[in-house]
Amino acid sequence: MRFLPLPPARPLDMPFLVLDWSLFIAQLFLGLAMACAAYRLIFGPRAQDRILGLDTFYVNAMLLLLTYGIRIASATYFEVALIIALLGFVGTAALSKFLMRGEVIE
Amino acid sequence: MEIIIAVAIGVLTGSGLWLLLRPRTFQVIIGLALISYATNLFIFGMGRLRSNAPPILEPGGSSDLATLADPLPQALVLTAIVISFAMTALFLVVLLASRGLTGTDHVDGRETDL
Amino acid sequence: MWDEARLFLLICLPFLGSVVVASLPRDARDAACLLTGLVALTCTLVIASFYSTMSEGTVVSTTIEWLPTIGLNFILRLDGFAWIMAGLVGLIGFLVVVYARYYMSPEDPVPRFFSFFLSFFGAMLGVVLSGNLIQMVFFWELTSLFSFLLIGYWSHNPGAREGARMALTVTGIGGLCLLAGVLILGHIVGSYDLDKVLAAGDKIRSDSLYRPALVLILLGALTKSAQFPFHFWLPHAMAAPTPVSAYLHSATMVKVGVFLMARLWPVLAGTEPWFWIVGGAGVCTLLLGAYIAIFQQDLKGLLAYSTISHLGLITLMLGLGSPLGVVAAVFHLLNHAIFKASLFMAAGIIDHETGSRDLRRLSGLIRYMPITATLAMVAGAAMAGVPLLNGFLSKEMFFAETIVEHVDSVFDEALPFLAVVASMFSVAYSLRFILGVFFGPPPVGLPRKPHEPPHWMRFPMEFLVLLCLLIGIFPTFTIGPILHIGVSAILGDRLPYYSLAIWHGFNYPLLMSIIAMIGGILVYLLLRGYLAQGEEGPPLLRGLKGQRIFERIMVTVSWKWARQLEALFGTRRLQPQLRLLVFMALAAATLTLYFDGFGPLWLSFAGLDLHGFDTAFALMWLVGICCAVGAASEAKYHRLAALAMLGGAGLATCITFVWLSAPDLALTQLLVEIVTTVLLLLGLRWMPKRIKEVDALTPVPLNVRARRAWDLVVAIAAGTGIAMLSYAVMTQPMPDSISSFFLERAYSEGGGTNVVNVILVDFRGFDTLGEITVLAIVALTVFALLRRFRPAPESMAMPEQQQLQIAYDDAHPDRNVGQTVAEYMAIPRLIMLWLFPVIAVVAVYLLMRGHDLPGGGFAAGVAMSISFILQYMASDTRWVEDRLRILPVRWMGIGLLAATCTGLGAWLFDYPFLTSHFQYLELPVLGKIPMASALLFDLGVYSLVVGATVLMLIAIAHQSIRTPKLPRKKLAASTTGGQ
Amino acid sequence: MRRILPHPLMSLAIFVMWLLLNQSVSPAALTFAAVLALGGGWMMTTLEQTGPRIRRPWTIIKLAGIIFIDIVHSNIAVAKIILRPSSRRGAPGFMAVPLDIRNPYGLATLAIVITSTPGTIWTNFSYSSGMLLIHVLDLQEEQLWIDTIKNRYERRLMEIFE
Amino acid sequence: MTVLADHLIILPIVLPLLAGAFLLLLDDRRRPVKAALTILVAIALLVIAVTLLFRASGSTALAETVSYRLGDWPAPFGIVLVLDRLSAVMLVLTSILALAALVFSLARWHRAGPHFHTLFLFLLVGLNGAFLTGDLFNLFVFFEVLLAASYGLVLHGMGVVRVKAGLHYIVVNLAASTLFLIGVSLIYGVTGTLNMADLATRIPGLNDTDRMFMEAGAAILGVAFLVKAGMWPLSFWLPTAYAAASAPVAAIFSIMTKVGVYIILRLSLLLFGPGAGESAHFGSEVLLYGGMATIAFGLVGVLATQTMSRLAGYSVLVSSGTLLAAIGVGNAAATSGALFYLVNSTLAVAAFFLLTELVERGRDPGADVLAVTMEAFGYTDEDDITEEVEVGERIPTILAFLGGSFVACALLLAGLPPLSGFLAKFALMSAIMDPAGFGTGGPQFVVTWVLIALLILSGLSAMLAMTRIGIQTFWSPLEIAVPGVRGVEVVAVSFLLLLCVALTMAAGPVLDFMEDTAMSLHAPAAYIDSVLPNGGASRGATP
Amino acid sequence: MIDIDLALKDLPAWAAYLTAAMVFIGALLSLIGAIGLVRLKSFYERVHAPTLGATLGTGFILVASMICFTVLRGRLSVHEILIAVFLTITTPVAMMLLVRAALYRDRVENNREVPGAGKYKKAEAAVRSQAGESETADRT
Ligand code: NA
Ligand code: NA
Repeated sequence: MRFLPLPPARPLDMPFLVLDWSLFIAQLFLGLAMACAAYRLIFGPRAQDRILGLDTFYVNAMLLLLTYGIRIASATYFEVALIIALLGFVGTAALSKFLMRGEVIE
Repeated sequence: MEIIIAVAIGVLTGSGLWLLLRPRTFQVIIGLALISYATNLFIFGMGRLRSNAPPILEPGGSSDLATLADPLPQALVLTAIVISFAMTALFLVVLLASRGLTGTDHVDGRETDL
Repeated sequence: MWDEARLFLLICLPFLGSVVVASLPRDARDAACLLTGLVALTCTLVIASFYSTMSEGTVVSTTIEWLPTIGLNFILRLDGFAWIMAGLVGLIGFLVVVYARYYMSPEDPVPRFFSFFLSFFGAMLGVVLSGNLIQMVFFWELTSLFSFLLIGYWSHNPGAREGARMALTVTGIGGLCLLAGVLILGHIVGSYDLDKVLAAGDKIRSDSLYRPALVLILLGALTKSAQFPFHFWLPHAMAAPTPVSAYLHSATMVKVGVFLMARLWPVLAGTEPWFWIVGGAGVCTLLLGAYIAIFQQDLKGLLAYSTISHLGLITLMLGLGSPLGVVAAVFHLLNHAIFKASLFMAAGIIDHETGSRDLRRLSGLIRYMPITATLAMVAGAAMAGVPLLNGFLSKEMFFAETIVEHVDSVFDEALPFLAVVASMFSVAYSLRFILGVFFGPPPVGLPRKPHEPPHWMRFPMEFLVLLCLLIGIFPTFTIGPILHIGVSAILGDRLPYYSLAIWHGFNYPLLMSIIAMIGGILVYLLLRGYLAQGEEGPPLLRGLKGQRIFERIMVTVSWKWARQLEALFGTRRLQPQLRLLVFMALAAATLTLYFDGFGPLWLSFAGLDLHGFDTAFALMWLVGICCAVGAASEAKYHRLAALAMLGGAGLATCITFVWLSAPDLALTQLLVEIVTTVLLLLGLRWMPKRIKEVDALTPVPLNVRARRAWDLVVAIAAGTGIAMLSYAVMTQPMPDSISSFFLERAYSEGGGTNVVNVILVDFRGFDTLGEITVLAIVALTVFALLRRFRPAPESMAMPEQQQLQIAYDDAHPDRNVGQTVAEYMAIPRLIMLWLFPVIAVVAVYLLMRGHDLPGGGFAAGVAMSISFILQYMASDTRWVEDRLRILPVRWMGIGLLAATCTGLGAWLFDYPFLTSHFQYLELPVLGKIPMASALLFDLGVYSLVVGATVLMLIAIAHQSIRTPKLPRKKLAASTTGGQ
Repeated sequence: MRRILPHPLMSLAIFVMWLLLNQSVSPAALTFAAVLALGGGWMMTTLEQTGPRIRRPWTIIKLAGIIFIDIVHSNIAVAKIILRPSSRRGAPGFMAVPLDIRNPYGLATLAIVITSTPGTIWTNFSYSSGMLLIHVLDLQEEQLWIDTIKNRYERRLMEIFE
Repeated sequence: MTVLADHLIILPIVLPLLAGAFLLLLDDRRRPVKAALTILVAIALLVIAVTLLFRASGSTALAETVSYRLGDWPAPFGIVLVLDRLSAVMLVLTSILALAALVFSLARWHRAGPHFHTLFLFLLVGLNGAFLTGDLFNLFVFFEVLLAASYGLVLHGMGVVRVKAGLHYIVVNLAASTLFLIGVSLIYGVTGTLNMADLATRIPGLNDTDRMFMEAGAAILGVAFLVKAGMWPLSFWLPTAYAAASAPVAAIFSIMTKVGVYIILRLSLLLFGPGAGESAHFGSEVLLYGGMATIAFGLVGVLATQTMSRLAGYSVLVSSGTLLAAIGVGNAAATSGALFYLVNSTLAVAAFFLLTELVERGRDPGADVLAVTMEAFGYTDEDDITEEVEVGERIPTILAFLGGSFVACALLLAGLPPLSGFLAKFALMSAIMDPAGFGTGGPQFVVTWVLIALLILSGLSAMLAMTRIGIQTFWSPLEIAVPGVRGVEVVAVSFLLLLCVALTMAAGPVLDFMEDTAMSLHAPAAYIDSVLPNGGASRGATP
Repeated sequence: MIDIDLALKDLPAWAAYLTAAMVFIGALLSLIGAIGLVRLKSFYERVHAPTLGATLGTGFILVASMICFTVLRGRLSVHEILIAVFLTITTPVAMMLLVRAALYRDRVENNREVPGAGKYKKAEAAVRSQAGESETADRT
């Protein structure tokens, strides 16, 4: 993990520091949110809970990517987040339909 | 960061291998998928880890391995992802055919082991 | 030159003849015989034409380079010894052909017989004329092969099959031992050239490898010559047509073994191991064969054991290690061939004309076939060693040799007495043969009325018996020079004084002959009563059937043990194989690291650096890891859960790729993840129900638990191992990589800023071409498999949910059948339909920008295929296919062609395959548009990926509409297609 | 016009989407967006889908505002319930809402709205009976919910789509 | 025309790829057209391969290595194809087998499932690519191409047996492919290159740490190759899968294990030759002992087998073991013997697989078991031997052809005279015994003799098993059903067997050629020079 | 503390504070939603919780992103709207499908908490008898 080298003496820049802390905490929150989602994903108890967990996991992952994009001031995350937003539901929908109909494509 | 990825690779491999050695075809296919994640991460790691340095050139930007992530392992992983996807599909269909013809989802086509 | 040509003729003619004869029609009996006879006669004459050369003691040889680099040249080498052997092979071969003409039934496929015969004939000549030991082994094995075919000629007869197989097995094994021995010999000498080997006797005998070489070579020789304890195959080979027996067991096949021992006598003999092995085997065979021969009821069986015995005699002579022994051996070799061939022919005539070979049924035949009887009697007498016949002379020589001391031992002391006993037996069985068959009361109940055979059938016998007499009476004029040529070729300057006179005065050998003669008659008289009882097999040894023992050993070793070993060291089950594979990989890596000292691996952990440790990232992977472990634990009973958790782990991987600067990977991983989930779900429908409560009722056996524990240990070990390995490498400094080239050239020469994509479509486009080919292949395979997919019976029915919902709709008068699903899908369906072009546009977006930014043909293709699949999910298969004609195979073909042809386009400009080209196109309003051939390539990739993915998914989906669904007809008014 | 632009709404959406995706309004992007927009409409035609007819753009904007406010309110309400379960006044439960709207696009929009609002979720709608089944996290008074849905959303949606 | 000559080296890959892709555009009902086109391509490939062989074996032994830079990128950055004697031989062998198998399949197999021709052509793409490529990851890709096609082909025709065997085959090879990826990436991670020749120039200069990881990568890679090569104990899937495959598929599969052997041979000599510094001769002992274990297991399996097709499968193992052991011996003479053996055994096994199908077509399924039980209980009915009965029944020409071919295969597989099997085995044994290879004293001495004993025993086991089955099949009156055999099938089998005969006749020149090949493999400098004309240009990225 | 890109230093203070606040609120809402996923008792309650993250949570973070990049790059960055639109359209689809499926399952399993529990009993009996019929038909 090698970031751009930091300048030796870093002037105390309040907005920057706040942003830094805020992003740190936001990512921590999102990480915890993913953990919560994973709790349902792993422990269920029922299939619908797991699927719900997975869906939440996807959304939170997307948010994590968005915050990460801000953090690195780059838009390389964008396509992935876009695809999660557009197609992330496909898995959930398929799993749900499987529960309802026993078959994804009839 | 390396330690996180290393542990991830290790756990994915371990879980995948455990499943690979199970008798049910579905366990095997999930195992293969987990192993393929691990493998992809492993290949990726062989180009070393680097944040915020995607190998996408910018006008006037650097085009140096010292500042950009190694693109080659990424290309290799991309190929590996495609191939492992194809193989998952193939294996799925073979296991379905096997289950259909033998009546069991045991990897040996008969109930020999739990 | 002329000599060489004649040598070639000798080798080539039989094989050519064999091919020609084989191509004759099956009923061309006379033509086949004539041709074979001509070949045999020509060869015999050619051999005879070497007489003068041979008598000068010259060695004629010629070499054709075959495999000179490994010392295998085709060398034909004719010296005196080879010459007399070749003469024997040729002459008796010719006579047997004449005999066989009358013997073989017109209903047999005679050309096949003669074809095999000629091949065998050629192989025999090959052995005899070989000037290279490997070449000799080559022909040696050929004799085994063709004798196998000859013995098994009447293959519908189980005895013939078994006899042939046994002969091949025993002599074949021997041949392979011989090969090993010869290899050692060649290794010692540095050449397989017979001349060089013969010249290196001292070197060989003093080499540490002498003993193994000797044992192996002797194994070859003794098995071939049916020496104890390998004698048992020969009597079973009597199932062959009699001409075959007459040829194989008098002059050729079995003589090859003793030929070899004589051939290598100068280099191998004269040592104690030689004496004990060869002498021991010889004397045992001599006695045992003779003893058993007395008690045979089958005429050919008697002759077979007699053959064994006489070969034992020859072997014994060679084993004694004295030059005179060699002379006696060669002399007896010739004599035995002559009288034994005629005796076999006699047996064949009797069999042919009476329909029986059983000594218990045959009797008094002299009345019906006096000439044959006379001939047989003379030959029999020669076999018994009666004076004035050839057998007598060599037997005298044998006796003389036994009384000379060789190695100071009890064995040597006992040798004269053993020789006399064996001779007595020989006299006894000869008497039994003659008296039993030709004298006594007329036979009763024979299948045919006996009479003399046709004259020409008898002719070979007459000729041979004449030889017996001529040699017996005028040895010095007839056989003398020939024998001299033969033995001097073996012994060279070690040739001893010997005399071929009939009368040497009263001496020990004569005394021994007389005792043997009288003793033999007494033995016969004593045993006559016993033999008349007609019991099969000799007393004492009756229970001991070599064949049975052999079969039991063969079956045990080559079948039972082999199966047990196969089961022990192999498996047909998958899990053990995978365990082994994992274990081997783990061991390979661990051992390599271990031998290299492990050091750096520890070092990299010593400096464990948590700088840049990212809590959120770690948290995310904690979740990912839990998902992986969860998937592992739930995959058996909660497949859907495992699938969802697999998705979780996949998502973690995907985010990692974004986090660590690989947006392309993340994109692809994510899309593939989605498709894989749908794919596995499609498959899940056909999997059996697995219910924990039902499955896990029985207590888990201890061995299963142990295996699980072991698997767990292996999995954890492998996981830990690869984690450590990857950590260690990732913390190493990056080596000087070829990647810098790609970064430097991607834009300037590849025309793209997304280096990963430029690598994929340009620098390493060839990989991508292969990769999409894999995808195409897999899609085709999936399609092919599913075309003939047959679901398990319990999966055949419609899923339970659908049955229930249909039944529910059916049971309520206010509801239409299918209403539940229609209501369920109505709104999602509408949204999914609207997403169709949206996703397609995103796919185009990914495709277009791939070269410069994350995206590319593959990601675009998968996205596009998801848009198709979504339609299938939203509506049903029939509805979609009524409206959308997707021809996935077409997409695939076009994609692959496009990608390949883009690569081929470079040829037009004389560049190598896949050389890319790009330039900016100036368009009026639109401005500069980058046009890269790489985009065309990527378009091919895209097309293929769409086709392949859609083909796979749809092929699986189609199974649902293929299987008969009972209530499907009720769904005629189904409203999935709209409200 | 219908033949070239069978689904003007879809085409418009695609046109905008392409520009947004590329973050560009260059001539090349516009041209390509137009091509894709036509293609997108054509793709919808293959699926034999009749597009919605939309009226009263002002109502749309008003509705959007209402929805936004509702979502914000609901977010706060649900967050409260999660953080302090004791603050909940009602009990979770299913309830049926009789609907008059039948336009599929209207229904779809309603479904998205209801589901996107925290605290309510669209479960099932029966065309034959016109009954909508929803699940409500904090169900106090069913009629209040029915009124909200019918008056705030359904009425406006019917104006827009029917 | 000159253009084509320059690009000839890529045609073995591109031609079947194009043809296979084109066939996808044709409807499955136009199978005759597809078949004709495929056969034409196979013939063209044979012609091309032979041309390439001649080019590779030019007058000077070492100077004729040709490299082809894909995309015009210089090695080691782009992918290169490298044609040398060894790869040319493998190409020729592949196209021979392909032609025979395809012709054979015309009788009926090509109708047994959809897209047979495309899959077959793609298999050729994979095989030819694997033989030609000079890049480690590209090798992986071609391995996957050939494996994927082989998965499809092994399942071609379906049925329980095929699917069960195919499942095992696929899982094992998927696991092996994973190892392949791990190995390749590990090697890249410490050496920074994927080009084989470049790797060879970099290995001697590696520091201890990197060397350690590189060797670990090579070891993992080796396990993957050994799975494909069929080394015991990684080979249990092989006999089952090969026996289950349809005849033409099994015939072309006989070169699949050879791909593993080929790459082990190539890489062990290129990367771990004497010039590799501390890594010299890495893994050669594993190959030697593993090869020996494989021979032992193969010969046991040959004896224990109940069916001809399984016997053929185990013969594949024996030949793999022999080759691996010969590579492990590590001298040029052994290598040249091994190459001769490789050609011979591949052709023989392929012919045998084709023949098996023809023979088993006319048999009842239990007959093989009977072959052994009859042997176990023996016969005592010698009284039956009477003249009246002993009249040979009419053996139809077909049976004569099958019998003759069977004998030829038996001789080839057992290494008995007069066919090339004997010469191959002898060449190998004489090379192994050569003091230059093994030395004379110490444990090596024992190893030499154990290896020779194994080679001889393997021949013996083949002889015993083939006799057992042959007698039961061709001589037993129980087996009177004469199978219907098509002309194309006869042509295919005869073609392969006649090539073996030709190999026997021309053994001298062939062995000379193999010796030159072995010499050039043992002195890889020419190979490296051909790929990297500037001598490892990768040091500085700017050429 | 984490490493963030130094380019963010160029952000004016207002934008930095705004971004920080929005990111924080968005993440907090998502976390609350996720906590609800864990804490709430039944599935039908839980299913509401993640909507927080999918609506306002996402909204805040997207706006933060828009502000940040628009200010940083000096040109309008609005493509984040697409994410919002897509998410708004697709998430409900998944939820609707999931809740209805869960409802069906609970009804079949006769779970008293849901309306219409046990209404599939008759259908189940019908399916069973049909299966029995077809089995007997197979046997004869
Ligand atoms: Na008698
Ligand atoms: Na909601």
